[in-house]
Amino acid sequence: MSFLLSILIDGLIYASWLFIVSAGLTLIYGVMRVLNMAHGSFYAIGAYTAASLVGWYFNHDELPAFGSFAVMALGAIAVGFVAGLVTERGVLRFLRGRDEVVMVLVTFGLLLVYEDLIKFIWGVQSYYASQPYSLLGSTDIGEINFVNYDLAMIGVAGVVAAVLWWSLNRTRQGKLLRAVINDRENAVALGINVNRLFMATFAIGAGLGALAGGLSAPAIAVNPGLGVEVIVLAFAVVVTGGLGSVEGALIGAVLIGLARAAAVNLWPEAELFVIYGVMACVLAFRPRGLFVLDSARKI
Amino acid sequence: MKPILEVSDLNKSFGAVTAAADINVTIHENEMVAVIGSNGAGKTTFVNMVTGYLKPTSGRIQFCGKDIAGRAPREISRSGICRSFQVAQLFPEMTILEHMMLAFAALQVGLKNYFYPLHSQAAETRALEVLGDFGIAGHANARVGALAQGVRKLLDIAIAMVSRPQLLLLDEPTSGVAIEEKFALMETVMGGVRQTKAAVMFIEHDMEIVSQYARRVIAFYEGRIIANGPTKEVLAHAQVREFIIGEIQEAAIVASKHD
Amino acid sequence: MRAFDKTPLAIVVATTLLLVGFFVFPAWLSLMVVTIIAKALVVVGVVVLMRSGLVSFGQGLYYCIGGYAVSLGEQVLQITDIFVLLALAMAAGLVAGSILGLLMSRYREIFFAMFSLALSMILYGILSRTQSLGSTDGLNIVQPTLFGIKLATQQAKLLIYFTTCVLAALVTYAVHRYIRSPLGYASMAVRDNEIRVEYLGLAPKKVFYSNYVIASVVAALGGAITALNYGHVQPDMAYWSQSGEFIFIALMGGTSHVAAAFLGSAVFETIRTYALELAPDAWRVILGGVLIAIICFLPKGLWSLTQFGKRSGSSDWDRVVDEKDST
Amino acid sequence: MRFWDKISFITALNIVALGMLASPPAVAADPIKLGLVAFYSGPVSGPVGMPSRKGADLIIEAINIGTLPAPYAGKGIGGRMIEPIYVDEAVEPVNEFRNLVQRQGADAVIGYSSSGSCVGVAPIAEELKVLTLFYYCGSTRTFEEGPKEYVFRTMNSQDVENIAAARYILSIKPNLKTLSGMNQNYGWGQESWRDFTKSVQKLKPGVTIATEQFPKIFAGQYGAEITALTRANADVIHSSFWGGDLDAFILQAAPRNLFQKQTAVLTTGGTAIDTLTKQIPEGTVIGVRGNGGALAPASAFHDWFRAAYQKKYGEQPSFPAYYMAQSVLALKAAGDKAAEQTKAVPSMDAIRKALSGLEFAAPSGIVSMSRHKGHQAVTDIAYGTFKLVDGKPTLINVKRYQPECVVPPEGVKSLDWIEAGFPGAKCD
Repeated sequence: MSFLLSILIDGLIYASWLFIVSAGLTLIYGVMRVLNMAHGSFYAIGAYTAASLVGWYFNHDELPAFGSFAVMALGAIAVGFVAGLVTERGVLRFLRGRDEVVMVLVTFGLLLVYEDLIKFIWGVQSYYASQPYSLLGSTDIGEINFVNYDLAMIGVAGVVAAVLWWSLNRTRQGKLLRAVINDRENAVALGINVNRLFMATFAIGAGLGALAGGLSAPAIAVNPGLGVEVIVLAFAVVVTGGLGSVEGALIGAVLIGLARAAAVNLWPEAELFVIYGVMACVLAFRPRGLFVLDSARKI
Repeated sequence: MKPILEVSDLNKSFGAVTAAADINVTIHENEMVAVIGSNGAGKTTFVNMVTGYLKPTSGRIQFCGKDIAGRAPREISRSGICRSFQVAQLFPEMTILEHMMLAFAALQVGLKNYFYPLHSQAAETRALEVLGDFGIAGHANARVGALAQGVRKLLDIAIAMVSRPQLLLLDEPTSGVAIEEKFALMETVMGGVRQTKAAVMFIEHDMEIVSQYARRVIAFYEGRIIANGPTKEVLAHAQVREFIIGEIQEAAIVASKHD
Repeated sequence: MRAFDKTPLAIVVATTLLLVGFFVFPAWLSLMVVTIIAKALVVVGVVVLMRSGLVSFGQGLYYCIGGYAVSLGEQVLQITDIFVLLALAMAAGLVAGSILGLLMSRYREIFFAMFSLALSMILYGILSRTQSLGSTDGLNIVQPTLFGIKLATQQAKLLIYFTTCVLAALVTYAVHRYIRSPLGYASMAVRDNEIRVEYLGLAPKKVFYSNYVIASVVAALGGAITALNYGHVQPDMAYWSQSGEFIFIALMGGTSHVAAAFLGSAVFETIRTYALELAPDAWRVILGGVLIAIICFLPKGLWSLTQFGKRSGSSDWDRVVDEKDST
Repeated sequence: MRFWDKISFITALNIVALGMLASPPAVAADPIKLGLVAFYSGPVSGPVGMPSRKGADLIIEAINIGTLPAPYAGKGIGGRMIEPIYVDEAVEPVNEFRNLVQRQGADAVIGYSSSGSCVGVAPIAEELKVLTLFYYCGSTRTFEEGPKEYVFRTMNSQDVENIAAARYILSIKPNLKTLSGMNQNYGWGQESWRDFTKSVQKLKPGVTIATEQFPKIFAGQYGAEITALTRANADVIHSSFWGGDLDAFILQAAPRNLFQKQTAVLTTGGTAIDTLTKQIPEGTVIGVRGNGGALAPASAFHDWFRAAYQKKYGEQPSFPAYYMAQSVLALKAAGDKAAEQTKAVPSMDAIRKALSGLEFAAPSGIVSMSRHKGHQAVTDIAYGTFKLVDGKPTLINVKRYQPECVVPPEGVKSLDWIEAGFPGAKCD
């Protein structure tokens, strides 16, 4: 019993992280039809920002330790937001309407460029932001000890999901966004200012990616190449869930998170390919993922 | 006249929405039939079912004595029912000639030949011949991306004629074409089609074209057939006048104001 | 009135020049030529798929299969003959492609891309986990023989070089013919309008399937040549970034002609190796920048540069030919 | 061709040098173009690539201006200056090795952190007949697959580290019963775990394996693995994690008290003890892949190295810097020896021959190229136990395993040697 419970908790912790990483990715795809590989870069930028800020924060003893969470998260979001804005205005704006796969390649190019820019700014040495990780202590669940920071990640993912759901369903801007996600031609015909919407979506998506990086920074050594490792995982999640669907990303993250946790505990050899195995299985039965956006083509 | 297409008790629903109900239609050899009805009345759904794009929920479709309901469009095309589309369905990066040659090649060798070139003198001659029938041979080497709507429509129909079908279904052949060009276009189409003696069923909104070209009219309303008979009778039918012609004219007036 | 197809002549001339080149080139250049051609062969497959609207983010799967087929052919089956090894690799690609093609031909667009990525990552995972296949360190490959004759190093290099050039010429010509066959046109047609193809009486799935299998076989051949050329195979050949590189090259070159793959591969390899040499700390910026610039300013790839001169100031007749060339 | 030119050139110099008799070899000698290949980008660059590059730069500079401490003397390598060429290992190392040698004209190459690179590069180095020194990669395959003429490795191979780790853990925990493993799922991780477990089980039959975790390299998130390790509750957890992955593992394990309950053996833990001092619990076994870094024995050379490194870069050298320095020094030692023997500016071939079987001094002690026909280095292997002394990270209970104890005899494959029960091993 406690065995299954710990798999469930591990799975959910991993899923929370996956969801926060992929929420922005799927949002951007839904609205702009850009499968953004540079999302990995935003993740890395978020992690570096958070690590730098936490380092700075804990050098000032007079500041309350708990404030580091806010500094870390908000700083990451803000920097990610700006990076997203610059990327959209500086490059993607000029390539609107190009083939989806071409856009994957463009953002792959951006990923390469960002990789070196990050190296240029932060160098290649490791950054640590470990203080916030142990700040919340740990809890025994069953016979296993879990870090409260990790458990809190489940809550954060829930909040991100709720905020996204609320803004998409209950706000005017969100409804416009949904209109674009569901029927692009019509939305354009209705006179929605696509330009502004795209800009905002991309910046928010990038901010979410950076938030994910920022939140994971305390538990890792922030190193070059962080973004590249993360992006394919996020792809697997959003493709499994159904591209462009936030609900899909949530379900996909949970599915993959649980599958990985189960594999680690029951069949460690499979860890290396279980994620892609889940994705392949889902696609084999539902060729467009779990939550499908498009309807059949009209003739 | 021998019946070639017999549709009986055909139904189609999308979830809770019924798109076609109890459709019974027979088309005979060499016939000219028009299908009328306002937008969303089920005309295109009907054509889509006959040509295999949609699978009927229930009912039978027999063509030349064979049941074809639910078959793949390519099988139905090969068995002798071809169609054109409301919006011409073409390949923007290919030339008109290549469209025709591909259609011929599809008919003859299918996908078997990997290394035999598409372009050949013989294929070209044949293609130009059909294009000539539809009056668009002059554009043979133009890519369709650059062509006017009328030419695209004609090409769309010409492709359908390559296999010399027994039954040709035209989905709004004159839509998207300027009013003053509609008759000329229809003339060309019918001129081309007549060469083959195929039966033609066409969906049309312009009643003048309907009365000029159709010998029989089938009227759709909310997924059902409300009238089916000789052109004059159907066009004079009270319900048809109220539900279909009236609506279409209103829509036309609204549309012209918008323009 | 039909235009004379210049491609076969161009292939013969280019191949002859390359063959002669071996005796003139410095050793590193000859090896680079083989590298370029091996990758270009995989890219030819990517281009064939792209022409039908499918972009494979997992072509590394077959590249890797081809490479490991050579290595295992040597170690397990004790085959050393170069032609048997290459045939073995192509057969492996054919078998794998024919089986997976049944599944993959159901997928389109980004889903095809992601599914192919998943498959190649699964192979990567399996190989990385298998210590008997060298795990991530991979396997080494000894020099191939020719009809049972052992060769000196230099002779073996010559053999690999010549075989590569000649095979590439044959593949290029075959794919060039294929692209102009009805099936080749049907491939372009399914990309633009699958429904219409269906109504022409063709099965789009079969079109996708045959493209997929062709792409698998040439990718396996490319992998086999790479294996012989480097003398080493690693699971990295199936890693997603390797597949990404192939698409990168395909987009760089363009998809309008088979030869574009070779142009793209040559430019890519040159930029990368010199960027690495001249700016070891900034080669990613250079590569990424070049990619974005090409996509922005040359949407049809580098190949469109070769078309400029012809188009301007040529006669109508030429123009028709040109258009045909680039369809 | 170039090669013969060089020989005749050197012969000419030789005559000149003989004319000058006892004076050191001519200063105007041909420089050595030295390829230095390591990860300068990507996840490996921070923990391994950069310290390596710094270590190389420091030593090369000292060689070229002649400021190396005793036993080294003189400028250059037997009079030949070093011209470094840096190449990033992150891109197709096998292919770029050829370019480095054939196009950029490197006379010798030092480098390669990844075993995959080494396995692939070795046959090409042999083919191109270029002196190639592997400075960091660990796989035993390179030399076990066949003798090499041009390829050397200047640090210990992975097997030796893990045999020593097994001996160390049994010496401090003689009642060990169960083992868990946490290793990256690639060659290095798999082989480390295999050699370690087999060694422990040979030395103490009956030890069982509780769980073996193999997360993907650079995965970064190890929550589920830590849960599985916690549940398995073995006496000892072995991990060959390195760099960022090791840091992440320690960071995530620390609040869950994993290493308090089970003793961890971190075979490359030496890089983490200064940065993650608070997270590593006392009692954790730390290795440094040999005897560099934190476990380097005290010596004048060592003091010089640390001071010079600190002065140049403002930080202490981590062990990859030691092993890179070791590799460059191997070249220096061999070159000086060749120059001394022939009284001439040494050719690359002479350097290569001098290197085989050579014993030379490095900041971490004496290195002897005594294994695999003089091509594989052998040094002491040190392990220690982590302890905070006055708040400073310290390694106590340090044991240095002599080569006779942990290195397989010549001609015996390490796995065979382990499985045979270490015949001929001489331990104190």
